[in-house]
Amino acid sequence: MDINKVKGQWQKLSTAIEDVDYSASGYDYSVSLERDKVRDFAALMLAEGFYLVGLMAVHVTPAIEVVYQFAHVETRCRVMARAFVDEQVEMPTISDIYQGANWHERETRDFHGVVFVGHPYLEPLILPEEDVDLKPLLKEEAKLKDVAAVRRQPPEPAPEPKAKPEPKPEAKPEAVKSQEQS
Amino acid sequence: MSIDVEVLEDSRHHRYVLNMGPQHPSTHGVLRVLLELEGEYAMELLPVLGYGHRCHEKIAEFKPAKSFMPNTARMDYLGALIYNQGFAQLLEKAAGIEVPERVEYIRVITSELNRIQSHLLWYGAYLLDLGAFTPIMYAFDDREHILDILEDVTGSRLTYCYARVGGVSKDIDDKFVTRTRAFIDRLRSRFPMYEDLVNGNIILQKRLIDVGELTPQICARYGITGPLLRGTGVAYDIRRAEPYSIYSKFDFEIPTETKGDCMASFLVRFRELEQSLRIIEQALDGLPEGPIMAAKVPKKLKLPAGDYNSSVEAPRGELSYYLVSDGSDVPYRLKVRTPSYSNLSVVPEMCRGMLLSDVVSAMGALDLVIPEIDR
Amino acid sequence: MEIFYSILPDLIRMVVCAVCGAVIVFGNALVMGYAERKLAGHIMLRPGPMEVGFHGVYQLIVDGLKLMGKQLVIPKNADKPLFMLAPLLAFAPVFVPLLVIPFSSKLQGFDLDIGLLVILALASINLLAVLIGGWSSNNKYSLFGAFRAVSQNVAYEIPMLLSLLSIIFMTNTFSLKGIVAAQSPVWFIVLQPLAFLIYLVSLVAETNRAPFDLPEAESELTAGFHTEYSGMSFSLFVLGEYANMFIVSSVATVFFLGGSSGIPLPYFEYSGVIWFLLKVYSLMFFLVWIRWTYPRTRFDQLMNFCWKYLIPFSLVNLLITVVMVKLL
Amino acid sequence: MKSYFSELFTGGWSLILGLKVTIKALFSPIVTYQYPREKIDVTPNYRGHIDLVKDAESGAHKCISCGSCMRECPSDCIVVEGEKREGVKGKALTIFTLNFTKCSLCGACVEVCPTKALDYSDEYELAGFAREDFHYDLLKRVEERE
Repeated sequence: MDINKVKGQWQKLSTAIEDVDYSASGYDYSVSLERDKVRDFAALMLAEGFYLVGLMAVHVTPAIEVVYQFAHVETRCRVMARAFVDEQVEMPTISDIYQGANWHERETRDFHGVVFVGHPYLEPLILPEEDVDLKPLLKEEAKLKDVAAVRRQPPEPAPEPKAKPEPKPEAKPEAVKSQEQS
Repeated sequence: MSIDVEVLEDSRHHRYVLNMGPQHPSTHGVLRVLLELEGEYAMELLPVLGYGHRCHEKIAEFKPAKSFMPNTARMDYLGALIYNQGFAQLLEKAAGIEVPERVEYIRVITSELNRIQSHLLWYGAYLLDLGAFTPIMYAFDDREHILDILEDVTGSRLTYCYARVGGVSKDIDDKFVTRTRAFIDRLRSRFPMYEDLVNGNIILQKRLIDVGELTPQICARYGITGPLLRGTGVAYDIRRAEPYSIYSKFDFEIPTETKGDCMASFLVRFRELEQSLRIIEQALDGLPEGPIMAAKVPKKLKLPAGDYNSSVEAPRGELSYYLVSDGSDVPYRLKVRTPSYSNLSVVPEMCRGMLLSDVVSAMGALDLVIPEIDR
Repeated sequence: MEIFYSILPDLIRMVVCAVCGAVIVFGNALVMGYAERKLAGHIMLRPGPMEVGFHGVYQLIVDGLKLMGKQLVIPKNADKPLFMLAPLLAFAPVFVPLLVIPFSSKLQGFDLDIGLLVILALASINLLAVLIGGWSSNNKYSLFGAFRAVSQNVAYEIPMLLSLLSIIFMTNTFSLKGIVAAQSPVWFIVLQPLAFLIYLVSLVAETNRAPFDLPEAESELTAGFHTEYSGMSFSLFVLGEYANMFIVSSVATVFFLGGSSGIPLPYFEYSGVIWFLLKVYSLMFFLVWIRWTYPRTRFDQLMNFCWKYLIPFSLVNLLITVVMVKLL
Repeated sequence: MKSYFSELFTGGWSLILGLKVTIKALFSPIVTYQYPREKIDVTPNYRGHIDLVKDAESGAHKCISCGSCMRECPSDCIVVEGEKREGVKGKALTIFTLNFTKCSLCGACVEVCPTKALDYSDEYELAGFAREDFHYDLLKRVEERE
């Protein structure tokens, strides 16, 4: 598994790849994906021998961001693949590729309400049946932040006191973020 | 060896559903498994979770990051010090705090003692599932020594809150060192007894060999890590793959087996006891003097915006904290990836077609701690 | 009236035997229950019962009273008559074999010449009680326990009979007194060591104990067939199990360890009884010792061990015995 | 055929080894404490519920009712109130209650206290019939203590 070949394949699938300093953030690569590229990305990662560490959703303004974490067994390589949910809060499932994702997706639906299309048994896993639309981990309006607010600020010496970023509706959130980052 | 009884299409009508749990002697905690049995063969299994859910991740979004430390110990009470260490490292990585050398040594020693204590409890409880009542008493006899040693320095016996951001709450003294060395010799002298009484026993071997076989491919698809993955021959241990803290300084092997069945993960955990003892010995020899708290730890710990991940080797597998911070001292989102969660998700595929007593021994081999699954 | 006088000695003998049987059953249950908890404790490096009386001597009496005081809980849609019948069936047939066992040369209830058949016939009634108990308590786990008990006891009945049969061939009498007498020069354990081993293993399986305690496997079936029983019915099951253990190990003593033969103690005329009880309780100690050492076997391994190992060995042993008896 | 017998003998030998271990254990001494009869000596570093420390020379508690422990506690178990009294510098403590049912013994209050007025007690035999048994009034406790 040599990393450059894999990164080449990522290039075709993803919109932005960012090499991250492991000692500062704890993972190596941050890959931003289109929503419909998630399944091919998962298939590619399984073929390369990565295992699925976890799947987590973060509630930010434009849309809920689902983060897939992969890691490799032989060489140290931790990858965070990020994808935004569409307007109907849906996401294609990868539970037929990574069966481990089955439970992660059910739990994310419990807590964030992200419906995973194509999931074989999308029943509540952790919460009881009657709390299906409780969605506890969604933020209230006051605390909701924009996706830029939770991104690593480029390390300029003194980050100016950040005015409260009013949530500007972005048409294509990843496109804007990727130019500014890469 | 999952017995592949060829299931006729219309045979589903003479199956019946058996409810194992949430109060059941061999599910370690409130786990309920719905079994669809045909005779004694479990054809379908459906673990039902959530009985022990306390929404730790929601609590993390209301309090300052560093006051979440006691919650980490309540997630996996058997590896509490390792969970504390993982969370402390996460905040130190986020805030960029350098930890003095002595603290790293203390954390490694207490974590390895915690790992041994967790393996000993698993050892006793697993044999209780298999019907042997005596070994749990011998294992608990050894485990009590560790609890006394750790109680002396941390103040509690199970749910520790010992690590602080940038250090530990109390220093270890010579009494701790001498008692730990005495414990190491005592446990080493007990290994032959365990070999005779349990590991060599033909009844136990028959119960464990060829039961619940896993392969590296299944482990990759389900995200299984820890002794189960090492039982299938993959020497993947976060202490060696992504050396955090000062594990790169110690030489210890990663015990692995090849078959990946219950006996494999059983022997891997048993040999890990010896490796942890070696780590503790080397750490005690190299214990430096020095402060036990980092120099400047801000009272209001502001975590710079961004997301951080900290992975640690818990007794059951890989534990990862994923923190998304928006610059304030309250985490925006904290996700805890616990090993038993993924290890348990393989049960429906692994235990299909098994006998009921094999389902019990296969699930015992997963070394489950239910509170860390439900979080 | 003469009829009455003529059968009076037998009548008295029957009453005395019945009383002695009850004393043995309850006494053995108290002694064995206490011994098992004390031994289990010390094996596990803990002292066992210490609270009631010196070293917990009265523990079992207090337990008995507690169990008697407990409410008899009958599950809602359990099969009530059968549910109540099962404990009686487990406890009652245990008295009859005690009449036949020769505690010493002179101390025996009735010296029937079909002694062994009486014991074996009544030993299988205990199996019936387990089945009825498991079925009638309308609980999936106890149903499991009942079915396991049936196939286990039936399977292990065969090697048990075959190993005893090889002894019967040597003594060609079923009466236990005759068998004890036939062992005067040398015990049968010396002549038939293999039969003794087979019998020992099947006696452990017959009483559902130790590595073969699948019918009441705590960790899988939450106590198997007597899950729903509480109070006195549960204690009847336990009494039946201990008494059954006593009978089966006394049969082993009679057949293999020379019954009550041993160096006659100087001034005690009934020294045979002491030797007999010594041997029986040493066998029982062995049963308790096994129980706290081994894990539980899996059900199909249990069956494989019986059909593939015990039965072939006992058949071969029987063959050799027959040939040897023919030659000598 | 050979494995048929070899498995029997190796298995039999492993069983006998197991018996040897348990018989040795049968005659080795007991390691357990008879708890209600024998008391276990708890280490002084044991973390029981928090208690106000009695100052050696002045004989009173050292709390200046600044309330930093109340703010620091993650589960809001501590209630501290003080009032201005003339002739007393700073605020005099009037109420100091601890709701031990919610306390997770994290030790944040003990570490944050500026005057080191709080410390862990070593009570571990806590049994009560009502939740209120664990609402401790530390001020009263420190005065009652001799």
